[in-house]
Amino acid sequence: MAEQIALEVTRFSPERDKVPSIQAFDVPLRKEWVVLDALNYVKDRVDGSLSFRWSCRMGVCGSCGMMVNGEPKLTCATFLTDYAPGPVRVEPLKNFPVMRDLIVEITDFLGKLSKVKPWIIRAKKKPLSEGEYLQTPDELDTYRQFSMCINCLLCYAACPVYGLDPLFAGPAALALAQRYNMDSRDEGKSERLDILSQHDGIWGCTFVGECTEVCPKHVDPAGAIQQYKLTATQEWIRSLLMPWGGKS
Amino acid sequence: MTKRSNEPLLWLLFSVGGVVAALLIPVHLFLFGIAFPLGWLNAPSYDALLALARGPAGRVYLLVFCILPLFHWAHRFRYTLYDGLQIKHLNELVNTFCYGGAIVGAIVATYLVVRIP
Amino acid sequence: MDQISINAVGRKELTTYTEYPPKGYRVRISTYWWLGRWAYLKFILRELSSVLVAWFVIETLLQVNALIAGPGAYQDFQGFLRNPVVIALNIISFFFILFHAITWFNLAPKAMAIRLGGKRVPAILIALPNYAAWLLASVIVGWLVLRG
Amino acid sequence: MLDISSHDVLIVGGGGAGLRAAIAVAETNPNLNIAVLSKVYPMRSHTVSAEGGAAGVIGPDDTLDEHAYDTISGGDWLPDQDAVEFFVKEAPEELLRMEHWGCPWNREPNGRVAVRPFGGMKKERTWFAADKTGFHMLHTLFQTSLKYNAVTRYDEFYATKLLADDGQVQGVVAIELASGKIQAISAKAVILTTGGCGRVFPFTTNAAIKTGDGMSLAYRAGAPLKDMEFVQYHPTGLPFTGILITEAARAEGGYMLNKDGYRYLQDYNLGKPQPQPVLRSMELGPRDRLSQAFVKEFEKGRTLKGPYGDVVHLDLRHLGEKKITTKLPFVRELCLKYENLDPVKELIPVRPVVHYMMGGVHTDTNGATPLKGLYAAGEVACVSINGANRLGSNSLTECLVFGAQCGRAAADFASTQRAPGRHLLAQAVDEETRLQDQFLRKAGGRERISEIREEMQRTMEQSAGIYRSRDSLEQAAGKLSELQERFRDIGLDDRGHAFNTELVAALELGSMVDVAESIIQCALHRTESRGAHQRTDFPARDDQKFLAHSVVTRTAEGTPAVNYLPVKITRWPPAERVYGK
Ligand SMILES: Cc1cc2nc3c(=O)[nH]c(=O)nc-3n(C[C@H](O)[C@H](O)[C@H](O)COP(=O)(O)OP(=O)(O)OC[C@H]3O[C@@H](n4cnc5c(N)ncnc54)[C@H](O)[C@@H]3O)c2cc1C
Ligand code: SF4
Ligand code: F3S
Ligand code: FES
Repeated sequence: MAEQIALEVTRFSPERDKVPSIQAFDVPLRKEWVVLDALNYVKDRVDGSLSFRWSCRMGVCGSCGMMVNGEPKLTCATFLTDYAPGPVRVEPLKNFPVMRDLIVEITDFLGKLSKVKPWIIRAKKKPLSEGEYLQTPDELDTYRQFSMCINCLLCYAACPVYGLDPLFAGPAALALAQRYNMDSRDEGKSERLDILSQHDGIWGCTFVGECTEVCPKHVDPAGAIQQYKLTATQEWIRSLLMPWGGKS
Repeated sequence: MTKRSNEPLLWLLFSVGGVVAALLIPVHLFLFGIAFPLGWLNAPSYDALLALARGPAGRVYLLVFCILPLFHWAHRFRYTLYDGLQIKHLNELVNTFCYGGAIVGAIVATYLVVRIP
Repeated sequence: MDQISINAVGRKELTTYTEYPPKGYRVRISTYWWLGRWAYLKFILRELSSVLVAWFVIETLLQVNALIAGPGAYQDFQGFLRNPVVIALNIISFFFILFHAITWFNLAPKAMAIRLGGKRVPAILIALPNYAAWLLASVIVGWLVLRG
Repeated sequence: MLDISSHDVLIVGGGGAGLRAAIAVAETNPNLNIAVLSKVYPMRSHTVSAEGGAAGVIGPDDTLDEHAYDTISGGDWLPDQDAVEFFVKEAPEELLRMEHWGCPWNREPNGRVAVRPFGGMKKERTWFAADKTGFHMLHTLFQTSLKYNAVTRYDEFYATKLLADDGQVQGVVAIELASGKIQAISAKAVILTTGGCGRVFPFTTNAAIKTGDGMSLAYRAGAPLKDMEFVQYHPTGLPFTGILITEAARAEGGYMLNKDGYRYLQDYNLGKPQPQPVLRSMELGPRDRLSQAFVKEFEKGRTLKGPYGDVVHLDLRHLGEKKITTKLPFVRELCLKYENLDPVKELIPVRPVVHYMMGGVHTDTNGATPLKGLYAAGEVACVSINGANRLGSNSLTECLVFGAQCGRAAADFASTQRAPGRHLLAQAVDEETRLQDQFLRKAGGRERISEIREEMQRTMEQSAGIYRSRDSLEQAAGKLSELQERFRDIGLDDRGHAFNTELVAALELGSMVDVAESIIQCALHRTESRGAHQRTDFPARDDQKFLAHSVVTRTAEGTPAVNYLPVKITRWPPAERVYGK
């Protein structure tokens, strides 16, 4: 028999349970296995009722985020051997309501995402016949990092402010807002600012910084939000100095 | 402006206060709070200190040194109370305490600085 | 974990669905959440440094007050500062404020995405001038105070 | 109680094709009420994994005709040439539209969009966003779609059946995964954009959700599937995980080496090795040829043994760290993460893995299927522009071009139709009963999902892989009907409603077995070799008999029946495929 490792997973069924519980399984410990492989092993061979989300298995679809030994992780990019000799505890992402086993409810995030208007806003659209908006590699570089977000929500699981106040827009949504703000093709900065400079927007963030630490795609939402605060403050000063409509 | 709230002002004061606190408090605290009382270094005389404080530059310096870090404290402490104690629902109370405290501190500081002979 | 056995599931139960949005289970955040992770604890300590900032401002204001009241009062105040409790408090404050200063200077580059020649200026190049300014400010203050 | 909700246009699938279609419907007729239904949140769709890029003519020295010719010859003259002409004409405009919506395409220093070379393409015409093109396209589309209020989303809903009335498709039955509730969703027009079915095979670059659901939905509703025997193997997947090392790695100048460090492709009629990449030559030959060369090398004993089967090497070392980190950062990230090696210094072990389905639901150039009210676009559909072998970077563009086109067509169609009645509810009730009887309420059930799935995958790999023969295919056909039988005896551990992912897995397995059968049947009937379909017993191309699309329909007994449709030729008469010249 190959080496084994104990996998402890959260079980919860809204139809049956009042509170989640932990169930342990022994799974083979293979060098090339990620935590997701172990979960699939359980689902395929031991207990088909274990529920979790996954799809791409290459760290890009963003669906397999869970807490692994208390840290928010993409389970398809987290190797089992890093936790040997075990046990490895896999729990649903923190700060979200648990819907079933390892699955959490994330519609809250989707609502917030729409609210920050993550699309190009322009006063006047360029007709297709006039070709592309020119954008130099440097201009692309200013926002590219923030465009790498896969919406895996690990940052929400790491942000205590979101845990304490679910109204807070949260790291990824704010980083994506900033992604469009910094895009040279966009003219919607001030429209977004009106939404995001409310209390639940950028000002809710107290710069805990853990969002950036756990982000698997190096998006740096903490940086994005602080930069956003700086911009918002500059805009505010501008509107003080030019009260008759210095909105840019 | 009403719609955009006064958060930018508070954040600005917080940030500038944070910079002042980071740049200046360590040396002050080390000298006046530790080194002089422990006798590691010779404390300046009363007259020398008064001479430093009474000039216009000294007065402005003292105002900046005291007022901005108080607003830095107010902002940070407000959020620490919100999050650490989970009392965001008491936000009016917390805000009054924190920013009110900073304003009172600022008034006291101004009063004192003006009164330096 | 016990599974619902196949035969135990009646037809009736099967047609009652969970409502939508289904009631997820929300874990309440503990009051001591900031003890749960080293990074959170560091964060809270960083935030609490502000209390010691406020304390030192008050101490300074008291000193100014003593200065106004005259040499006698000033001497009394020096005595107060020599109180071991006050010294201990100041030493603790000193470390907290150092912590504040270091985190502040290190994090500043994050909020400032300065670009030069099309490239983002590396964080270290923004942090370094901060440290230089810190050193300079400390030297000037030290020189002014110790001169006399 | 069962519910019915109705819309004007219902799009099943929230990937590149589905989201593009949704926006097209909204822009064609802003009064229409649109629904997008997807079994995963749209931004999780498999389009997110596409790396290399999307093809569209942009360079001054490039022409639409050249793109058409590359596509047609790449597809071994099986593509319909009218469709290809339409495709290449629309491609640049669609890609430009993505630019206007904010897609972060890589740029030239002067600010214009940059393009890179790609396998089988004679000119540089592949638009790219680093090596995360699909990711950026999908998120751009998704985020842009958020601004249309006319779009209602059904996220995490699994479609189990098409609702049809008198041969006209009028909606779907779907399970709301969160609650397990079964719903009828009716619409005047339905667009299928459910993607491909790589998971029918054991080693694939495809995500777990690519199980051919849409093909099976259409097939079961009576729509024909087309060219199902053409399954693309990508020559460079990582062993074990099947993770794709994008073709862009070769386009930037990577070498394919056998165990002796020899650039073996020169032995397979793909040109002579040059230090720099040469378009349509060697490593930049088409995928079918490269994957076949691997098998030949294996037979000659010139591949390397690895713990997960034989491999060859992809060599990027000579490109240097700078080029690798700027042009191929994701490749480096994946290698470091999953193979624990750094392509800057080490060779990457690769093997061919199943990647793409050229076949799919039969449609015309408007994306319309023979069933009234049913449209299809993206990988689930077969228009066909890909013929016997798709060229890399054509498929993302295909999702845009035909997603948009079929969105417009469906919008126009829906505008002329009346809302379907509530009588469809009866069909939904039947479907609910079926799901209950077959899975949730059934006593017993001895078969495990994973066992049947693994047997099916093994069968497909062995008999319908890169090379096929009558014997292997007939064996597979027998095995698959046995598996269909055993599938009926499946037992679930999970009888709950909330997020029953096991039920989903069972339904997906049902789709996959359907698709597998149609692949085997089409492969069995095509007694020639063309593109990705290579018969060891019929090694030559046979234009006399098989310059035709296979069309497979489901008979009344539930078995597949194969027929043929002629290929549409406009300006490029069939010729030999020549590479490396
Ligand atoms: C690793 C990889 C790299 C690739 N790289 C490139 C490349 O560089 N260039 C290129 O041109 N092409 C590339 N391709 C191919 C291309 O990515 C795909 O063909 C294309 O993205 C398919 O898009 P789609 O919209 O048709 O389907 P998908 O993006 O797969 O979306 C399918 C949608 O249908 C939904 N769905 C499926 N079944 C159901 C159901 N039963 N009920 C409800 N919803 C359902 C899913 O939830 C999903 O939203 C690549 C493919 C892979 C695997
Ligand atoms: S910012 Fe990072 S951690 Fe947060 S959702 Fe995006 S990718 Fe995930
Ligand atoms: S962790 Fe939270 S508080 Fe701000 S810096 Fe990140 S969003
Ligand atoms: S499965 Fe897609 S990110 Fe992990």
